[in-house]
Amino acid sequence: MLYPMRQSDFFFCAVAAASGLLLLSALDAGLRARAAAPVIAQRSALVAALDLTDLALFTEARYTRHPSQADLHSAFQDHPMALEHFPTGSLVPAPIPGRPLP
Amino acid sequence: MLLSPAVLALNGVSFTVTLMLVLAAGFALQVVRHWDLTSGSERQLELERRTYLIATLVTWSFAAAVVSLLLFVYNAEQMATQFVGAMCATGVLNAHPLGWPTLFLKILIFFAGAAWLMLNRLDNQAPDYPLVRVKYWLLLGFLPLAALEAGVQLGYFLGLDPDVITSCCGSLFTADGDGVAATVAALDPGWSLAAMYGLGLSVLGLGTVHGWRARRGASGVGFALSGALAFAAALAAIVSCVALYVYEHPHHHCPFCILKGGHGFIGYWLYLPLFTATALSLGVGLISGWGHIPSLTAAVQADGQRFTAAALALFALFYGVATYAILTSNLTMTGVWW
Amino acid sequence: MIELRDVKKVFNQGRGNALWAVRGVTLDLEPRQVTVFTGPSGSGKTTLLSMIGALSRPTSGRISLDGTLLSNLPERFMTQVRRRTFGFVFQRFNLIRGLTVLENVMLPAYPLAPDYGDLRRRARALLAQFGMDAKADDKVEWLSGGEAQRAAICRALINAPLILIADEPTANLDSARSRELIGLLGELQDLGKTVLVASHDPLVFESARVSRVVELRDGLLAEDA
Amino acid sequence: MRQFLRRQRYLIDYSLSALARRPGKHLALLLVYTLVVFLLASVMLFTQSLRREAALVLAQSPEIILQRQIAGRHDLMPAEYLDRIGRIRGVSAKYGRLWGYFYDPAVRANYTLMVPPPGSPAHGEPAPGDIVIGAGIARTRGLEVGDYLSLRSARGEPFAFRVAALLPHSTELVSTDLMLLGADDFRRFFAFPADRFTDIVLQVRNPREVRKVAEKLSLALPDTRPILREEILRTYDAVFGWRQGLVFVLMGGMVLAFVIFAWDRAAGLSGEERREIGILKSIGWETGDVLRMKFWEGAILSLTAFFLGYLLAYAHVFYLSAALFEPVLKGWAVLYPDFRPIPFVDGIQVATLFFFTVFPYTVATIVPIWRTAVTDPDAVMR
Repeated sequence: MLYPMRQSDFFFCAVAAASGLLLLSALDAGLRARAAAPVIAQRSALVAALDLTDLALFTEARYTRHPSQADLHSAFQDHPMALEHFPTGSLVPAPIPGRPLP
Repeated sequence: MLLSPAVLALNGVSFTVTLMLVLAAGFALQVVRHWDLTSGSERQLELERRTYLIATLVTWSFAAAVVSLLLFVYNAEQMATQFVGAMCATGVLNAHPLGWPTLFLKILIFFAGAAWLMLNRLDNQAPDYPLVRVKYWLLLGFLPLAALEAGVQLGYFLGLDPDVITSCCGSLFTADGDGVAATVAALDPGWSLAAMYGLGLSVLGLGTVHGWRARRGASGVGFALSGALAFAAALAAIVSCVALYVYEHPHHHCPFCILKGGHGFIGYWLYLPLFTATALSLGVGLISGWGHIPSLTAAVQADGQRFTAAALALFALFYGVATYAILTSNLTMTGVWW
Repeated sequence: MIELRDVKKVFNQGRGNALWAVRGVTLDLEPRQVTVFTGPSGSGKTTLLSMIGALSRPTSGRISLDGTLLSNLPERFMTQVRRRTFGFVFQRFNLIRGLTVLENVMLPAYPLAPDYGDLRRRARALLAQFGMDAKADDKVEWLSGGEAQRAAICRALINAPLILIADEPTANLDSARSRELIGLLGELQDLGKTVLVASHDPLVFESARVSRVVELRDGLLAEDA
Repeated sequence: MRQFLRRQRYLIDYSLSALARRPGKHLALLLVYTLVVFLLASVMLFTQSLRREAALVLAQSPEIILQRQIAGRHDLMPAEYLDRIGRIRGVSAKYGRLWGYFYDPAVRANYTLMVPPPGSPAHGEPAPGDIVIGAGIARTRGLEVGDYLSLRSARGEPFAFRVAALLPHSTELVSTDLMLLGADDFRRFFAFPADRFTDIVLQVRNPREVRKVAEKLSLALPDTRPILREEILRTYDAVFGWRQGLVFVLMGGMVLAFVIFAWDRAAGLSGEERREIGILKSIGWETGDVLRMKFWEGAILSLTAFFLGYLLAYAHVFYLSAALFEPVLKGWAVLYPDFRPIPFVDGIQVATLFFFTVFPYTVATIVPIWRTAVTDPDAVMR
C-alpha cells in the first residue's frame, strides 16, 4: 500500500545523509593526508637537514619557541617570583615536583 | 597524565556512573524496605515508578561502561608513544600495577551489568515482581564494584609516570618473563588451542542441551559455568596462539594489536561475539534458577531459550572467526610445536 | 463481566488534605450493555470510571475483569490490560494538537507496533465508518466539537477494545450533537462492545439506548448512601 | 525483534512530530548543543593534527643534543667538549651547533638565527653576507630574494645581509622564523666567542644505543644535559595532549552550563506537554514507552548536534585553517606560520568528543525525563 513518507523516513534519510557526509569527511581526511605527504616529506627533510627540534608555532620566547630545548623553569630564571606573562607559555605544562625535567 | 582529554573522559564517566548507581542504589534501598505489592497506597505507586528510574539509570550506566571499556583500550593504545619502551596498549597497562586490574574490573562490570539487566528484564515480565528484592540487593552489590573501578582507574592514571621504562608486548608476552601475562603466553599453544576448542565444544554442547531442556525448567548453571570457562580458555588461546596466527609472527603475543586496522579489525570479530556470548550465557545461568516461581515459569523458558540461542550463535561465530584466522594465516606452527 | 468489591479510593493519603473520593462501591457490570454512571460533580463517578478503566488503582477493594484481578496489578501490567481492553473518550476530547486526525487515531497502537500499512488502513476504515474520512489529513485543532468527538471515538476504537469508557462525552456538545453521540454509543453496543459512560446530562441517562443507570452520591452508590 | 524495531520506528515518528511542534524550544537547545560540539571538536581536531604532524616531522630531529648548564641555566658549549667526548661506540657523527635568538625591534618579532650544520644537503652554509630566511620573516619584513636586511649587531653596528634564498613556503610550520647564515657572520654578529658552540649534536645510528650513549655522556661531562629525540617526541605528544586537556577543562564550564540548560529544558515542561504525556499514557502508552520516546527525542537532538558540530568543526579546522583559534594560538608571536593543518582523525578522538558532549546531556536529562514519564495516566480525567 502506498502512503506518504513517515517522519521516521525523514529521520533515516537525514541520518544516512549525515553519515555519508561523515564518511566523506573521513575520505577527505585520508585523501588530504595522502596529498600532504610531499609537504610532510619536505618539512621532514628540512628538519633533518638543519637539525631542527621544534615547531615554529609560538615564537615569543625561547621556552615557547623551543619547548624541547628549554628547561621549563626558563620562565622563572629572570626572577624567582616572575609571573609567566607570555600567553602561550601558560599552555606549556608546569614541571611536576620531584620529577626530572624532560 | 590526568589532563589528556580521553583520560578526563574516562575518569569523568567512571565517576558519573558511580554517582548514577549511588542514586539508583538509594532508590533501590527504599524499594526493598517498603515494597508491598498488595497495598494500593500512593507510596507503593511511587515505589513502582521508581523502578523505572532505577532500570534506566542502570541501563545507561551499563551502556557507558561498555563504551568506556573500548575507550580505555584505545586510549592505552594511543598513550603508548608517551612511554619509553611501550609500543602498544600492553606496555601502557604494565606501566603501573593498577593498569591490568582496571581493565579486569571494567570487564567484570560489563558481565555483572549484562547479567543484572537480563534479570531485571525477567522480573519485569511477572505482574507480581517476585525478584524485586533479589535484584535490588544484587544492585547494591554492583555499586561497590563500580566505585572500586572508578577509584582504581583514577589511581592508575594518577600513578602513570611517563618516565618509567615499561615492557611492551614484545618483551612482556614472551615466554621467559614472569607474571600472569607471561605465564599465559608461555602456555603450550597446542594445549591452549585444545582447551579452547574442547571447552568450546562443551559450551556449545551444554548450550544445545540447555536450549532443549529449558522448556522443562532445567538449571542453566552448567551452561553459564562452561561459558565462563570457555571465555577464559578463549582469552588464553588468543594470547598464546591465535594472535600469533593473526600477526604471522611466532613471538607477538599481544591481545590488543589485533584490534588495529592493519589486521583487518579481526579483533572486533573475535572479542565482540566472545564477550556478548559469555555475558548471555552468564545471564542464562542467573535467570534459569527462577523457573519454580509460577509467575516466572513461562518467561524463564522463553528468555532462557532466546538467550541461549543467541549465545550459541555468537560462540559459534567466535570459534568460526578464530578458526578462519588460523587457517588463512601464512604462519605454520604445526611442524614447530606439535 | 466486571466485578467491583468494596472499592475505595483516597487521594493524598496520610496527609491533612486526604480526600475519600470513592468510599466502598460493590457492583457487577454486565457485558455488551450501555451503563451510565450519574450523580453530581464530586460524587466520584470519574474516579470510579478511571479505576474500572485501569487508569488508576483503588486504595483498597478489588476489581476484576472476567475473573482476572485488575486492582493489584502494577502500572506496567495495568497498561497492558488497558490498551487491549479499554478505549477512552474524554470530556475535553484530549486529542493531541499539531498532529493530523489520522495520526491521533493511530496513536494508541504505537506501543503495540503493528504493521504500518495495516494500521493506516484500519484507522482510515474507522474514520470512514464515522464519516470522518475527508478530515483524515487535517490537523485536529481545525475540527469542530462534534468532529473532534468522533475522532476521539475512532481513536478509542483503534485497538479494538471490548469496553469503551466515556467521561462526560456530551459536556462540550450541543443537544443535536449529543443525541447523535448517544446514537453512536448505541451502535457500538450493537457491535458487541460494553459501553460505560459517566454523565450528569439528562439527555444521556434518560436516553432509550441506555440499559442501566448507576447513581453515585458522595463516593457511594445512591442506594447505599 | 521485528516488533521491537517497528515499535522504535513508531516512537521516532512521534518524537519527531513532538520536536517539530515546538520548534523554538528545541532549536535553541540544538543551537547551543551544536556550538558546544563544534568548539570542542575544533580544539580536538586541531591539536590532534598538530600532534601527529609534530610526531611525523620531528622524527627526523637529531638523536642526541648535548646542552651545557651552569647554575641551572643554559650556557655556551666549549669546543673542547667535542674532544672530551672522545670516541663513543655507536656515535657516527658529532659536531657543534650555532644558533640563537634575535629580537628585531622594527617588527617586534623574535627570529631564530642558525648556522646550517656541516654537510647540510639542501642549504649549504650561506656565503659571507648572505642569508636564507623563512617565509614568515620575508612576509613580515616584505623581503624578496636579492633584498637587503639590516640588523643591529651585538656591538651596536648595523649589519646588512643579502637575502640569497627563501625557505620553501610549505615548510613554514618548522621554519617560519628561521634565518640561516654563515658561521663567521653568526659569530661576528653576536660577538660569539670563537671557541664556543650553542650545543652539540650527536648522531647515533642504532636507536637501541641512544640511551647507553646518553648515559656515558652524562658520566663523562657532568655539567651537561643530553636531550634525546624520543624525549622531544614525547614532550610534543604530552604538550599537545596537555593543551587539549586544558582547553577541555576550561570548556568544562561551558559543558556544565550546557548541561544545566539541557536539564532545565527537560525539566521545565509546559502544561501543554504535560497534558500530552498524560493523554499518551491514558490511551495505552506504558511508562517505558514514554521513556523511550523521550530518549529518542534526546537521541535525535544529540545526533543532529553531533553531526552538525563535528562536520562544521572539520570544515573550520581543515578548510579555514582554524581561523577562529588563530588569535588565541598566536599569542604575542608576530611570526605566525601560515599552514594548513593536515587532517589526522581517529576513532578515539570521536569517542572522547562523544563522552564530553552526548554523555553529559544524556545523564542530565534522565531524571527530568523520568519525572515526565511517570505522569499519572488518569491526570487527563481530573
